[in-house]
Amino acid sequence: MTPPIIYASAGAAVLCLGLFGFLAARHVLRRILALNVMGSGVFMMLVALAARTDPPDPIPHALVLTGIVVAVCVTALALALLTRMCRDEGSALLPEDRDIE
Amino acid sequence: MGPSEWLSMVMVSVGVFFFIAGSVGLIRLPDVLTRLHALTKADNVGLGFIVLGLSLQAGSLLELMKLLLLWPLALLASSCACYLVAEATLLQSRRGPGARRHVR
Amino acid sequence: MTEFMFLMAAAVLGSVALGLWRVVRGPTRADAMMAAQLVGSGGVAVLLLLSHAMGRAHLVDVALVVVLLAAMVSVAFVRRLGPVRGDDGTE
Amino acid sequence: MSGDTLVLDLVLAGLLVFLAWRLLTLSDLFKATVLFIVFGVLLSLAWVRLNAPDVALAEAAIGAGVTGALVLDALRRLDARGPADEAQPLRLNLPRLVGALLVMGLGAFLLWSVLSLPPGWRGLSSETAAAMPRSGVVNPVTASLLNFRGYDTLLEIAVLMLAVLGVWTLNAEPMPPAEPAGPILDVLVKALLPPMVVVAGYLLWAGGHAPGGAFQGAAVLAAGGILLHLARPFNVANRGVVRLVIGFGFAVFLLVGLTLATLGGRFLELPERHAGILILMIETAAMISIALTFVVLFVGNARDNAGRDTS
Repeated sequence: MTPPIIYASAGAAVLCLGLFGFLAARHVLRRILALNVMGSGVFMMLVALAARTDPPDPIPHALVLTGIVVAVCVTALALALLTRMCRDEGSALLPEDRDIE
Repeated sequence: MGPSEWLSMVMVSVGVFFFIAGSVGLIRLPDVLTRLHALTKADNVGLGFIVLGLSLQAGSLLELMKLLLLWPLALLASSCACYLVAEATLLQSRRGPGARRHVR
Repeated sequence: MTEFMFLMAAAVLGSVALGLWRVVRGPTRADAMMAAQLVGSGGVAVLLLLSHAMGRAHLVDVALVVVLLAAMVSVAFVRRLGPVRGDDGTE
Repeated sequence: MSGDTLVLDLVLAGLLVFLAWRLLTLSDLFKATVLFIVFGVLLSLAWVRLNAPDVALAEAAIGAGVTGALVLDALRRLDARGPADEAQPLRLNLPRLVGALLVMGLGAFLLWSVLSLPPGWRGLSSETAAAMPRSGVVNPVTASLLNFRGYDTLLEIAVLMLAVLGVWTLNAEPMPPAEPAGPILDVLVKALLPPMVVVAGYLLWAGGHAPGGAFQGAAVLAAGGILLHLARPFNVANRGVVRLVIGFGFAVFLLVGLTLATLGGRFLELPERHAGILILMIETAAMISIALTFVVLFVGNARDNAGRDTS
């Protein structure tokens, strides 16, 4: 048990939780949160595996930095889409989820 | 270990004690305002002790300056945030428990 | 000394985890708003302790950023999810 | 590695997994959002433990700060149209059970692949270390972002511009009514804005030799803008000046690349002698653009203070 292994395993768990939440949740805001959580899991695995050498491999760090910035762009756009859908259709669920109870 | 190291260890322990006290207060106290009070006061004092303890060990002048800048900033931010949350709570309760918050 | 600082950092992290119980439990939204303060000051304390324990002075920069951003998020909580002023005619 | 440090790592990793689970299963979306922000701050502690301070800075500023403010803002807009929560968010039925089993299989596969990696694998660290003297900076992450992987960063800034275009086009966010800021909030804004600007500038300058850089600085600067907007709502309309500033960073980056290409080099291949100053130039322009981009993503395209529909 070393820190990289601990965080990489936690990252795999977080990735899976996020993926399941993204597939299973109905409220679109929760899906957006789940997508972010899933991304964080991927980042955790990347950075944890880069930390096995000392000094750590900087390339995954740069990749994750790019990923964080792209994730916030995606989140902002998705939230704007969600708010617009909610304004036009009065529901925060996707059309195919609305009639299922 | 020299006396300054002992002193900073003692200070850091006191700081951590305040953090734990703050969390216990957050769990045990009965209403929002008292919990807010416990959290803000205890965490600020705890952070202050930790900053003091670590500034005894600071390696450079720049690091020391950053550490001593950090605590007033944290104090200001968290006391203002505490006031704002308390104000929001009071506004909410004045409107009565059954009043629905609505956004125009 | 190093080990002591790691243990203290773990203790602060544990107290933050304790406080999170209240955030999840509620009952009011104000309880959850305190999370930004809790994790702000707790996170800063852990970062400072780690900065000393891991021997990396630049972690103090991360702590500074956390302080500033936690303040911004606290304000966002109150301004976006607190009660709207003037609704009851008292303001 | 002694046992004491392992305690911290185990607590932190466990807390992260717990938060991810709770924020997806709590019925109240408001609490889920709170836990999401907490998750971001604790994740930046994990980056610190993994020796990735650049990522920690970005996570604290962008992942927890800016994203958190964005989600809180969206939550308020949804709240106006009925309760934003679900009774039982992830109740298991047959399709979800199948999904859960598949995801668990994926998790087991990932875990197996992590544990079976050869221990001596060094990734690209030796190649990066060999190329560092020619990069113009000392911080390998900055060198990688602005020099070795210039294409990626150029397109990343383009993605930021596209997101702004999308938010403007959707025009989804009529501005909420301007609530008067109390005196305490005014004091807080006045006291916090100067340190935010100073810290942003410091991070930009430090990026060459220590953790920091354009993206982290921009996020802190944007946090200042968002704070100001929260206290006294202002308007960043879709006007010429705003578009110009948002495109500025991309334009400077592209111009540097094209100039180098016409002078006989290759596109975005920074010459060794001028790499340091070119990187600082690109980063300064990018920081200004990215900061305004984040503020615009938060403010949206509201032209009208009364909260009326502007479309």
